[in-house]
Amino acid sequence: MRTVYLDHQSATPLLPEAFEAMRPYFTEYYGNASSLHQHGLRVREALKKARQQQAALVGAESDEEIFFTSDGTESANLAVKGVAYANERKGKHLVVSATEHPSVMNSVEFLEKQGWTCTRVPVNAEGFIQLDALRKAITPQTVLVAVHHVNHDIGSIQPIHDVGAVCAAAGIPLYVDCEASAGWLPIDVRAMGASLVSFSPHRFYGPKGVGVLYRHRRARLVSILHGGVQEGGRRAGTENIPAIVGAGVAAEVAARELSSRSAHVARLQTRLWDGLLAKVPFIKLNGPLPGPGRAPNNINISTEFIEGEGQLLLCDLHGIAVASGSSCVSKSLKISHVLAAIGLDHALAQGNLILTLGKDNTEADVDYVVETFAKIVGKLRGMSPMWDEFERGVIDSVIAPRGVGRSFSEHAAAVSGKPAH
Amino acid sequence: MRTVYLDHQSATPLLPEAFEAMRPYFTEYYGNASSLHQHGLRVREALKKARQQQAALVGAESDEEIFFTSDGTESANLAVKGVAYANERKGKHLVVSATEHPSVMNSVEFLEKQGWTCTRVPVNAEGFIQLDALRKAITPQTVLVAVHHVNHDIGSIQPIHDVGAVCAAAGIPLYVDCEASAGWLPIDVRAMGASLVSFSPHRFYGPKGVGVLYRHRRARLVSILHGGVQEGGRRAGTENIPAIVGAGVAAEVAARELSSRSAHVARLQTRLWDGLLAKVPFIKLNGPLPGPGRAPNNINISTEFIEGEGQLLLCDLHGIAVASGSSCVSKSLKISHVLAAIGLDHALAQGNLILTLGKDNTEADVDYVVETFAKIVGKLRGMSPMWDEFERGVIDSVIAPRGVGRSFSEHAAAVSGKPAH
Amino acid sequence: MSDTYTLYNSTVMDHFMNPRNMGDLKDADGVGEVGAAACGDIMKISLKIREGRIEDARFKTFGCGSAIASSSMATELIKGRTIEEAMSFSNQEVVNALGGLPPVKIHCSVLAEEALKAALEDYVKRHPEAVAKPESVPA
Amino acid sequence: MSDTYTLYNSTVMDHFMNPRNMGDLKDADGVGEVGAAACGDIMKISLKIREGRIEDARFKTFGCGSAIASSSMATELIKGRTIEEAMSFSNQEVVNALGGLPPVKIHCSVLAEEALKAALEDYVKRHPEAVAKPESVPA
Ligand SMILES: Cc1ncc(COP(=O)(O)O)c(C=O)c1O
Ligand SMILES: Cc1ncc(COP(=O)(O)O)c(C=O)c1O
Repeated sequence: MRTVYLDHQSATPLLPEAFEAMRPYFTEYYGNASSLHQHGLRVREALKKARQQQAALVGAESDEEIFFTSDGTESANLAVKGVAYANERKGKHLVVSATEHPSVMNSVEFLEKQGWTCTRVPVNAEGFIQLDALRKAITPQTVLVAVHHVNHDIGSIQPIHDVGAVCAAAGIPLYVDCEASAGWLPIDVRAMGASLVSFSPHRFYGPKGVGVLYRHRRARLVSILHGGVQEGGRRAGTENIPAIVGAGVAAEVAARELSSRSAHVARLQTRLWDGLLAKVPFIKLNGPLPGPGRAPNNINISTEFIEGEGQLLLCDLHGIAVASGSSCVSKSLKISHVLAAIGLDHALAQGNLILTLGKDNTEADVDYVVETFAKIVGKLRGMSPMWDEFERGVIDSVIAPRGVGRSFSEHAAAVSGKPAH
Repeated sequence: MRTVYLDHQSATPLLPEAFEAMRPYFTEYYGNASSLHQHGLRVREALKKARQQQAALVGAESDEEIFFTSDGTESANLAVKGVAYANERKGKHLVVSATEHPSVMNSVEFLEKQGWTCTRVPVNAEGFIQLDALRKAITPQTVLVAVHHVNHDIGSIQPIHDVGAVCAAAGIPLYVDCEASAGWLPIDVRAMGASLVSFSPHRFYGPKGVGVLYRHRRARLVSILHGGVQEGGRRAGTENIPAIVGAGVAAEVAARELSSRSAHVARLQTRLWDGLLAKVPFIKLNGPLPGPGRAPNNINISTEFIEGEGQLLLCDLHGIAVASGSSCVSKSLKISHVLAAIGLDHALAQGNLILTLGKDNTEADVDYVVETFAKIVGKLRGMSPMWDEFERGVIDSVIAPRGVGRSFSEHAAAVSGKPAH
Repeated sequence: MSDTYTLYNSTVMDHFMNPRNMGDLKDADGVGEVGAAACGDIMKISLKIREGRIEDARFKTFGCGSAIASSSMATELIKGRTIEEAMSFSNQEVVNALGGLPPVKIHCSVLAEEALKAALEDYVKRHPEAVAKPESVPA
Repeated sequence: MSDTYTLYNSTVMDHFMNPRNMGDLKDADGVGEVGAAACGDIMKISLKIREGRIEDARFKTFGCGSAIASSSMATELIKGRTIEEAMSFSNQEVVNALGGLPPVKIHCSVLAEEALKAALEDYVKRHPEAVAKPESVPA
């Protein structure tokens, strides 16, 4: 059986050259970077080089603007809470886009419990932040604006330079979560006007166990994990040197191969969506069309009348690894808040699948996925009462309405006695 | 030149078998544990096994009581803040020993800024917590007592079962930082009466990038890094699977070899201290004598009339890696708060050196260290105005007073115009 | 499936991949369709009932793997039972027969129970005489 | 020291490992001993002064590597200078001559400057005539 990995937003394999670079730091150069002897001093040099490699990837002025954390989540927590706590006396209001990753959203919710307030700026149906609403959201109490570069679920590339201009005009620091773009789209922290930028090398073939936070040297930021004085006092804890070294190599390679990798996945992206659209009736692309508005590695689809987990499991049994934003897939039984924020019908959100391409995927992979997925949809629709009811004219399609029958949501509400949302 | 690594409290080399276990998880089994497909499910199994290995090391009832973080610092932050926030409505008072690691101390300080209060329970001259003072420190508002198992600087083994009994009688959850003991001393979380226990496998030949937190299933604990629902919702962020797998192997090996490793380093510890005492005049062991009150891998000495960083650097130039709690070594220019807490004279704190043994050290290593260190002391004393002034009777020794001359501290205050403390 | 990792145990996976009694029953005597407000799943069970006994059962499910497996297993379990027996059917039977479900998925088995009960109710509405219980023994 | 990693640059390391002018001066004309309240270091500089010029200098230091190197370098730098020149000696000279110190260690060079000034003051106290400046030009 062919195996096709289409879940690069969840994990990527480590680059062999990154692994080779890491190897000696496990058993040979195992020192603690805080130590003043050979073993410590040697890894300090490695740490400095790794900082330079990350700085180069995102156009930071100096390696001193790069801080290492344990992952993208911690970087996001540090950016949001670290700026909020640092500016507490100035004001306690935050502005975020409605489709930020949970690591931002839930950090904000935590701060709300501690007395901060937050405005969530809506996005349009394609997932783009509404700049007018952003402008209006900023108050004299605002101390941070957080808008991600690319949405992790639907691939929308935010108009981040415009967002940066709005923040610059208002004099508010901007934090840009670049987890879904770093390594795939060019990033220039200065052109973005960003005071803080976070990302995770494990999204571009680096190792797990390390996240990056860029901080402009004038942005105020305090530590959220307290202890020793590692990372300039902004992140206590023994540095994960091997991972940091590997992440540096991954960043260097990503910078070098960025345009070829992106062009490659962009070609596959178009082929994938075109193929699915041709082979699977009642299917919808969530987020912008492939092109300048969408990350080149992401396809997010909703297939009507069937649910996402079943699609995911059957894909897996056919060797295809994908993700889903359906409520059945999430432990909280809620659909992805991103799909809710773009106003996607609940029925379509239930039938959601996220396919993310990588540098090693091929056209043959894509063709296999299209063909296999069409069969899977057929099988699941054969089991679905909704498909049957659609065919019998009891309910209508959301994607291509025929004007016959009630909506899926009305139907679901009727049979469950409660609204489906 | 012989090289002798005597800084095992800062870092240990990774076990080759742990490295081998980790290897496939970098490039082959690279899935995200949250994914529902093959790649995710496979690493979930690895994660479960790794939890069982940690649970076995500390006698936890179930692997569901084990949470993975990024390091010991994060585990300590999670234990302190996670319990404080979870019990906020019950009370806002914490009790900690005065010699906790900065990751605990600084977490507490952060909470103090947010309205909590904290009582720091003093220790005696050997670093043991004063149980009467602990008992008195607990109030109806107390929601957490934090007492470490072994002190990281001076190796004192706290009377943790007595501490546990005090907490149990008061009905207050006890958090025990076992970073300096795990893998070296037997730990039984239940016998300790601990609700929370933290430690870091990188202290017993596991990889960097992973910390462990044990939480008794009835202890209330909320997340401090917010985002996804990893680690049962108590630690968001992509799991560092390779490190977690390696840490599991390290825990298994540590459990198996614990008594032989401990017996080995205990023998070297005695040899080291006996040797130093015989060869170096005016030297003091900080913390308890080698024996049941002291961790078997730690020697903490103060050598009078000379400063610690110079000792450390000269040791390094002779191939010997050690640490120091002297103020010149810390970035904050402060002596270790542990040395302050045991009431060590400032002059002796300045001359501090921490030597921590490991399983691969040998008797020949120890003998080389003793011999070399005696020479280093001679060289530095030759450069020291204090040694000269001691010889001329201007100042007296703290370690072996002759009743001639003023104290070092008086002298330092006189020449600096300000008190040395 | 030898070295395949699965989200559910092998029984659940088997019922998901090879569902039993999938489909509709022509001229069903009772049909129940229910939805789970929590997750949005929808399940439909159709029954053929002869002489107070469930002769045949079919399901259709819009939902996750464990929802499909739960409805498959539920239809297997209830075939041959009397209406009375079926009325006291509990989701726990489904869970046990499946060899367990992840905690977050237990509600799928509840949905199967509800779909079955809804189908029975539909049958009873159409055949009130079926529950007249002439032979019931006083408690 | 080829593939040795060092905390300080090679000049600092050299002055730490092979300190110049270490020791005391018999019959010194001026001795200064100062302490840094911040870190607890103590530095002592002894001077031999002939005809208004520093003929010889020695140091003893209780302190870290950079404190030892700073005092070594300071004694090197000031030998041969006139008292007046030495009076305007600044720690920055030490830092420059050492090729830089880590930010947190700059205070070591300040201590060297202070020890030198204290030694000069001691000399001046003993020899007030030395600073009568008969030839000084009006500003
Ligand atoms: C946009 C975005 N931000 C933050 C994160 C969290 O990063 P990590 O998984 O490295 O903790 C993710 C993870 O997928 C993400 O997609
Ligand atoms: C007692 C103690 N607690 C906590 C820590 C912090 O752990 P880590 O270095 O893994 O962040 C240390 C580190 O040395 C320690 O000794």
